[in-house]
Amino acid sequence: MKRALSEIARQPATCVAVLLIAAVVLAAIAAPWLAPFSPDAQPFDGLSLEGAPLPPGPKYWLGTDTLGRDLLSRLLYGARTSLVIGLVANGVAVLIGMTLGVVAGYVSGVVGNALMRFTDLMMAFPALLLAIVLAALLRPSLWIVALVIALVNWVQVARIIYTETRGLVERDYILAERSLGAGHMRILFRHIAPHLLPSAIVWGTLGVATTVLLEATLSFLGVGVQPPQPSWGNIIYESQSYFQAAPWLVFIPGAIILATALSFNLVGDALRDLLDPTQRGRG
Amino acid sequence: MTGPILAVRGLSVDARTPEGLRPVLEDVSFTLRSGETLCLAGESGSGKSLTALSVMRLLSLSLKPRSGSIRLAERELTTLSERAMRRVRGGEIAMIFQEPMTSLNPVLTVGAQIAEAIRTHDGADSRGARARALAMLEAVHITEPARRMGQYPHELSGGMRQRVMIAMALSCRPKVLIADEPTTALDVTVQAQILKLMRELRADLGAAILLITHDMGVVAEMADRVAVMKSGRVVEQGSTLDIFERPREAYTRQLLEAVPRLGAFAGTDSPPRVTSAPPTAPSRDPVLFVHDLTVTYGRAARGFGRGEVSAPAVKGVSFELRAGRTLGLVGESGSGKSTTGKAVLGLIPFTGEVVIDGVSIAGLSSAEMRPVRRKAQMIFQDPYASLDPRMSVGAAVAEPLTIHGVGPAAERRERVAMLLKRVHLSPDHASRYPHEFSGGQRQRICIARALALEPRVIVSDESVSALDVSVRGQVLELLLEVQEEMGLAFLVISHDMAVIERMSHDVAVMRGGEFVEYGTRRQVFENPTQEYTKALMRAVPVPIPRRGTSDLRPVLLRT
Amino acid sequence: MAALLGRRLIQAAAVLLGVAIITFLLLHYLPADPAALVAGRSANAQMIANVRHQLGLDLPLPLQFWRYLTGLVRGDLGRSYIQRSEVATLVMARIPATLVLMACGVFVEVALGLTFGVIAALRRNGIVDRIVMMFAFVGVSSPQFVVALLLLYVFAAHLGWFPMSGFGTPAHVVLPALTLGLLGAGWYARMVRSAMIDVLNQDYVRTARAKGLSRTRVVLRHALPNALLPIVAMIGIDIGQFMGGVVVVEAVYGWPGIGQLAWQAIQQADVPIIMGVTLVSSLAIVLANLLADLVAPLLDPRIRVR
Amino acid sequence: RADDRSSQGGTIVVTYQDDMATLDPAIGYDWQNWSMINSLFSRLVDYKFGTTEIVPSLADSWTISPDGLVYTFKLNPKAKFTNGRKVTAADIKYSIERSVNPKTQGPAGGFFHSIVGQDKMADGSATTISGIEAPDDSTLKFTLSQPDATFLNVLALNFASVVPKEVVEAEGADFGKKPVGSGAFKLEEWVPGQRLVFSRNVDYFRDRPNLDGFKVEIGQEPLVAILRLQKGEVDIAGDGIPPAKYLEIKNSPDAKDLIVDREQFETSYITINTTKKPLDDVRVRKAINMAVNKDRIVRIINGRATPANQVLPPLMPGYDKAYKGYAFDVEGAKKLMDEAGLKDGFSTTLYAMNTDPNPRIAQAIQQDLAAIGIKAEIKALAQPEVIAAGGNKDQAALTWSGGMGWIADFPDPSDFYGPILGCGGAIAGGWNWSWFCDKSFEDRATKADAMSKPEQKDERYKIWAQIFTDIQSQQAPWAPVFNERRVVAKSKRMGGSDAVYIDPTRVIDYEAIYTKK
Ligand SMILES: Nc1ncnc2c1ncn2[C@@H]1O[C@H](COP(=O)(O)OP(=O)(O)OP(=O)(O)O)[C@@H](O)[C@H]1O
Ligand SMILES: Nc1ncnc2c1ncn2[C@@H]1O[C@H](COP(=O)(O)OP(=O)(O)OP(=O)(O)O)[C@@H](O)[C@H]1O
Ligand SMILES: [Mg+2]
Ligand SMILES: [Mg+2]
Repeated sequence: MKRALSEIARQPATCVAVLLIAAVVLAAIAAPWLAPFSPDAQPFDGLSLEGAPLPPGPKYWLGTDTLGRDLLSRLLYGARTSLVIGLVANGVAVLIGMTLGVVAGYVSGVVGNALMRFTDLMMAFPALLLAIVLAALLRPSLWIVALVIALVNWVQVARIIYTETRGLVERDYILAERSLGAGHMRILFRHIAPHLLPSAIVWGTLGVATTVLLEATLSFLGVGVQPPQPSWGNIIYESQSYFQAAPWLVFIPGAIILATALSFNLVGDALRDLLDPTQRGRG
Repeated sequence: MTGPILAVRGLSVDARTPEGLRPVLEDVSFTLRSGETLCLAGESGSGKSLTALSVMRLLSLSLKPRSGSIRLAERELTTLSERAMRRVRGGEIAMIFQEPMTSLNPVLTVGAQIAEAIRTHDGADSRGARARALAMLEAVHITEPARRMGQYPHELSGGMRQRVMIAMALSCRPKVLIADEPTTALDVTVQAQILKLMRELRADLGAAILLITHDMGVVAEMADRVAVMKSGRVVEQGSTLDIFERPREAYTRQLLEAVPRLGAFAGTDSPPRVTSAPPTAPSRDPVLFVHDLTVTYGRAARGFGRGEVSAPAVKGVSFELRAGRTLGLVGESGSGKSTTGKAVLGLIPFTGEVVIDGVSIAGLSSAEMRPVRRKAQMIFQDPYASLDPRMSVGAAVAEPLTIHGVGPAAERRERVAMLLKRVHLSPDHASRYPHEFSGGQRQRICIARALALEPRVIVSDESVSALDVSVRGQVLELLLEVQEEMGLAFLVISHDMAVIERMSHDVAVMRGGEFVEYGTRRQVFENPTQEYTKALMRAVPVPIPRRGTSDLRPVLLRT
Repeated sequence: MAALLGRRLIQAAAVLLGVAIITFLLLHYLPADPAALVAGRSANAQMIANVRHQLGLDLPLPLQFWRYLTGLVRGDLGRSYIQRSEVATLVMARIPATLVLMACGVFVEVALGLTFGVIAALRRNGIVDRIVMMFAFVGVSSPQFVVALLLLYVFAAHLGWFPMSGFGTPAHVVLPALTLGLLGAGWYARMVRSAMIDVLNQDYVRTARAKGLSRTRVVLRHALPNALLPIVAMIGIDIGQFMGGVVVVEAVYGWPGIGQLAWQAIQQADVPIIMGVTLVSSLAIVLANLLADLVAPLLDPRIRVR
Repeated sequence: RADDRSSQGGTIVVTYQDDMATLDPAIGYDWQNWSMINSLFSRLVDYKFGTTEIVPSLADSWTISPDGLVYTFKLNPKAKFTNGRKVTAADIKYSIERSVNPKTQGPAGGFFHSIVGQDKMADGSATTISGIEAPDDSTLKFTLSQPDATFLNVLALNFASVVPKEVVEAEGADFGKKPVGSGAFKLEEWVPGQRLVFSRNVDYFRDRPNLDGFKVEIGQEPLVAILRLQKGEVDIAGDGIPPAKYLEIKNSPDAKDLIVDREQFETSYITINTTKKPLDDVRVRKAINMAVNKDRIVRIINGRATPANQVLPPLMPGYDKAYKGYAFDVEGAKKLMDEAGLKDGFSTTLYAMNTDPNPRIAQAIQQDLAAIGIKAEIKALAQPEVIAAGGNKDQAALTWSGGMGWIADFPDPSDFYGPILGCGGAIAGGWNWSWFCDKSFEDRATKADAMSKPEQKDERYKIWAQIFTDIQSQQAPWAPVFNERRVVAKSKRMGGSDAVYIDPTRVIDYEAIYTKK
């Protein structure tokens, strides 16, 4: 642990990233206290007389959206939704992908094959459709959208992990483990899974931004968070066509999503190096 | 003779490490005359390869030359422009690498790779280049050269690949040929051929050879002069005869002693004892009994259910092994040694009968296998590959205990400490990771792991061939030691006759998946019945300098 | 080889059937009543019932599916509820455009991905590497709609280098392909980079350099082909991920492809079209993967079936 | 304006986002194809451009029997289909029957309900409509089951367009893709997903249209369409100006040349499901009416509408100027909620279409309702799903009609009653999403429609006005929010009065618009 901290301390970029993530998490938790306005309040003076959103100013620091709501407050509250999506949903997706990929790669033969075919099917399957139907059948909620995203995003990961696993199982030390009488579970989780961590981290962090944006598409189709509940994704989505008339509505949330995702990416890389003992004392 | 073709003076190289620059080469100097062979000898990690790479200016970025001069004829290479240097590489100085398996590009045909070299340097057109490539393949006595041109590396045997490497290296008639352990990865028989080939070619082309090896046998066979390296320095330099007959440095002597001499133990039935432990009374019933073992790969669905049924890798092998005794399994690469080893431990599907300590393991479920596994363990060829790089050494050694739920964590920790001591490592190494150890140490770790469960049988697959001579001796000692103290039965797999001779009571010679000869060590070594066995023994390089260049031994078996 | 191909084809068919079944079920639960939509605003119960019968929506579900399948075999995808013309023709009319777009998109993606991936790998951990990876990341994480509009404003509306929308001339495809490619390029750059770093540490690269080859030749002829192996498999997977992007890009640039058709059909609950588009895109994805599997051996002699 | 002189000829470019549904007059029933179908085909009677005044078209003249039950038309002999054949009375009979025929799967059937025998045709028990007779090629006679003041309007609908039987039978279901009519234009080319090209019908029997033709480009994102329009690549952006671009255009110097902004027969409203607790309580419905802050909603859509206080739009005959509806009065609303015993409110759902600006408006409404303790969960879905929800008695409680707002098929108040407030529409899959069905009003409605004599016109309108006013003031099944004005963006070179770009009945008068000299 101490090592971890010192390692991170050595890379300023990573420090910044960690701080930024901390800030975002804090914002999500403390939104009610930090937000200058209620995220849903549509004050009459939130729009110009013509009904145009207000640019950043003394009263509304980051400006208002097309309903005259305070952008800052919405971003603060939106962090809650988007963190759940970007971390939980995305995380679950990676988890499913890894598990299936690893198993499919480890148990060659019928089972592995079947699993890969299933992956193919999921890959060929129109996810949006599933989303729409779910939207209509279930009461839309953050967790539904998380579910859908997880269902959609694991496929690629599974594919990648699968190929990697196939490479690993040929390795000598796996054979050594078997000669020691290690069970499959042990080999899978103690000796193969750890080696997949790097790719898992890479895909996980790359997924943060994409899922946050995907969530917006889904909300538009009626799945998941419904208005007025804010999420970074749908803040952009709602007003993406305004990017000329009201650039702040697109570029501020965009920048925040990007920054957050980038931070996770940086931390992820740092983490990867930390968790990899073979990196120790290497240049 | 004229002045030296290659002269290295005061070459020093630093390695960039997180802790800063660490010298890896210190003031290395030597000269090389055309037509002569200089051997760089020395243990692993002594800086041999780095020296070679420095000459080629191919050091990886993490390495930084500090000082020194490298002159090729009149030209100073260290200050040469990259373009000019490119003309030198392959054109005037060519290099052969240690690993023929990985040194050729898997997606290009052999022909293309050789022709490429020719075109870059002699600006020949593609047809001309291919013609000369073919000629080179003929020159290195490869079978069916025309066909090889169109083949890919993976379709060739190790020996062939090394021949291709040589053909490629010599294709532009370089003035200097640097060969970095050209034969270490090869069988004795193949090694003999490659060495012969190099001698011939040197004679034909009059190229100077800088040969890197840690095998004094090879040195004796090839070198005119020798430079002995140790931890980045040349400690001794001189004519081969002087080095062998009047070594000045203790280190040099140590190297020479470490070299196993075939026939050193002639006239004894069992390997000389290394401990004072009372000899275990040879029990009647075998710890390992194998009858009519046959293994065929490719049955089980591999990859996407692909996998053509191949010819059996092991056919009808039978033998038995009693406590405290060792069976040596020798044979050329691909003869089925490892397969046999894996099969008797039930690591791969097989047919026939295998009985370990009274239990027949044929068709046991992995659950039923567990108890048996405690009795039989394996030590692999490549210690690094057979250790999980992400697992601390302590955990690795404790692994078998954990798997078989032996004792509480605390007790295990003690066992691990004890085991590490047992293999002459210090217990506080437990928290380190494999990549932080030397080859020899890694192999010790593997041995400790194998011993953890106090097995009755140990299969050791090429356990020492990856180590260099000095270390090799120690590991062998260790194995014998534990055998005598614990009354273990060993199945020792090696293609190195010397190792087999040193270790075993009985010897089986394998070829094409079958035992061609099987008997006590004495029988097999002192009057081999099979021509093949004789060939194997003859092929072992003898660490006695050869005078003149005429070839004493007939070279057998073309690859 | 043939055997392998045969098996994969069968698997592909199975996958498609699976997709068909699931999609059909989902669409059945789509909370919109086609009959009512078709019958229009001023219809009475009687008329709606008539239409429902006409459309065969009053049959039991399995029978409906069976009908659909049998139609499918005859290459008949049914008729659109809204457009009233044959789905097959509608979809076919759209396929070329989308194929062009995708081909160009993949090209951009791979071209950019390779170039920058290789550059990053050669300069690894250097400033160039950092910057390239940074941009790769931005590419991956930007909302495509905005990217599309930005490109359109800058290069079409203001600079007028390219037409703003439509289809036909090469000039038309540039911006859409670019938009579509930029996103994926990020992924590729990343993967190519790591693959390249791997390969560059291989012995045979050292051998190539020892031969005295120029750096570019070493990279292009020896390193790259080996680094490509894992990428090819990715391209197969990618087509699936593309679909989403295609919808957005086609909408913004008025590109007459499947994506627009699909999106509109979804917005109008035009079940037969959704069905058809789904099947076609699934087919595309399956074929793409199949192709990847078949191309891999060409690139890598080691996995050629002998 | 000086330069605004009609120049004969010229072709223009029109853009839409969605693909053209169909050009079959018996089926086509949406914003996009309505005006094109209208220009491809001709009907017995038509409207004077930009007005609601009925004028002869295929019919040179007609007579109405005193009892208002028999209409007899004399056809224009010059009328020809674009395939060269003369238009006969039989064609018209066939065409209307086709519209009613269930096999056509068209939306039109209901409009012809007053013709004798329509019902039999509609339920498939008859193959012809007995109430339509063509004694000779140039005479057509309709017999009605009861007097119908709007009958001529019905005959002016696209659904009454004349189609050539032989072509229809040849093309079958693809007639909508290869239409043949007798209108001002004919379809030259249709590239699915890309464009439709229309050209002037050279032997059109009425005076030739100004344009030589027009090209409809589809799949055009509205934002981009506007950009292209500004660059002069596009002449009419059919989808109007997206909210994101509206203010920019409106405040640009050449706005007056680019924007046509005109009232239409439209009302956007919130339907309140009168069968769902607690909305079955009229006090709650009134409270909702009072709670909605219409001014703010209008501001949200940049003032592109005028707050509405009643069902009928101001243009519509029968609009009750005296009636002021429910004023915005949160306190009053709260009081009503108290009386209804809902002091601490209730929660419900509000359905809305998912295209901008409707989700935003829905959120504004949501906020307003919250102010009186009604917690409305928003379901923003695609149009078909909203329609399905609304047309399902126990699903949608509140529905925001925006984007699907009711636009009259013809300028008569009755059109705002039948399908959306009458019992006829209160069926599964129907459009009466308030599920408001009140016998007394039904009777008053039928009575009103029976007054078909021209001289009864004004009286009839008065009665209708009373009906709607009473519905709102007594039952309040709707919360009317605003009457949206239609905004069309056209290039500077386009000429013609605003009325022909936003025609009350045709949307765009392709026959009347022209390019300036
Ligand atoms: N790229 C590198 N970065 C840092 N140190 C290195 C690097 N390559 C080699 N070394 C160190 O330099 C020393 C000499 O390495 P070298 O490969 O020359 O040994 P060698 O004599 O060739 O051994 P072997 O017989 O195993 O090939 C070793 O201690 C090694 O750890
Ligand atoms: N996993 C495998 N799948 C298919 N064939 C294999 C496999 N492993 C080995 N073989 C084949 O079985 C034969 C025996 O291989 P084996 O590894 O036992 O030889 P070996 O004597 O151990 O050689 P070496 O001395 O190089 O280790 C060889 O022809 C080899 O190609
Ligand atoms: Mg070396
Ligand atoms: Mg072996």
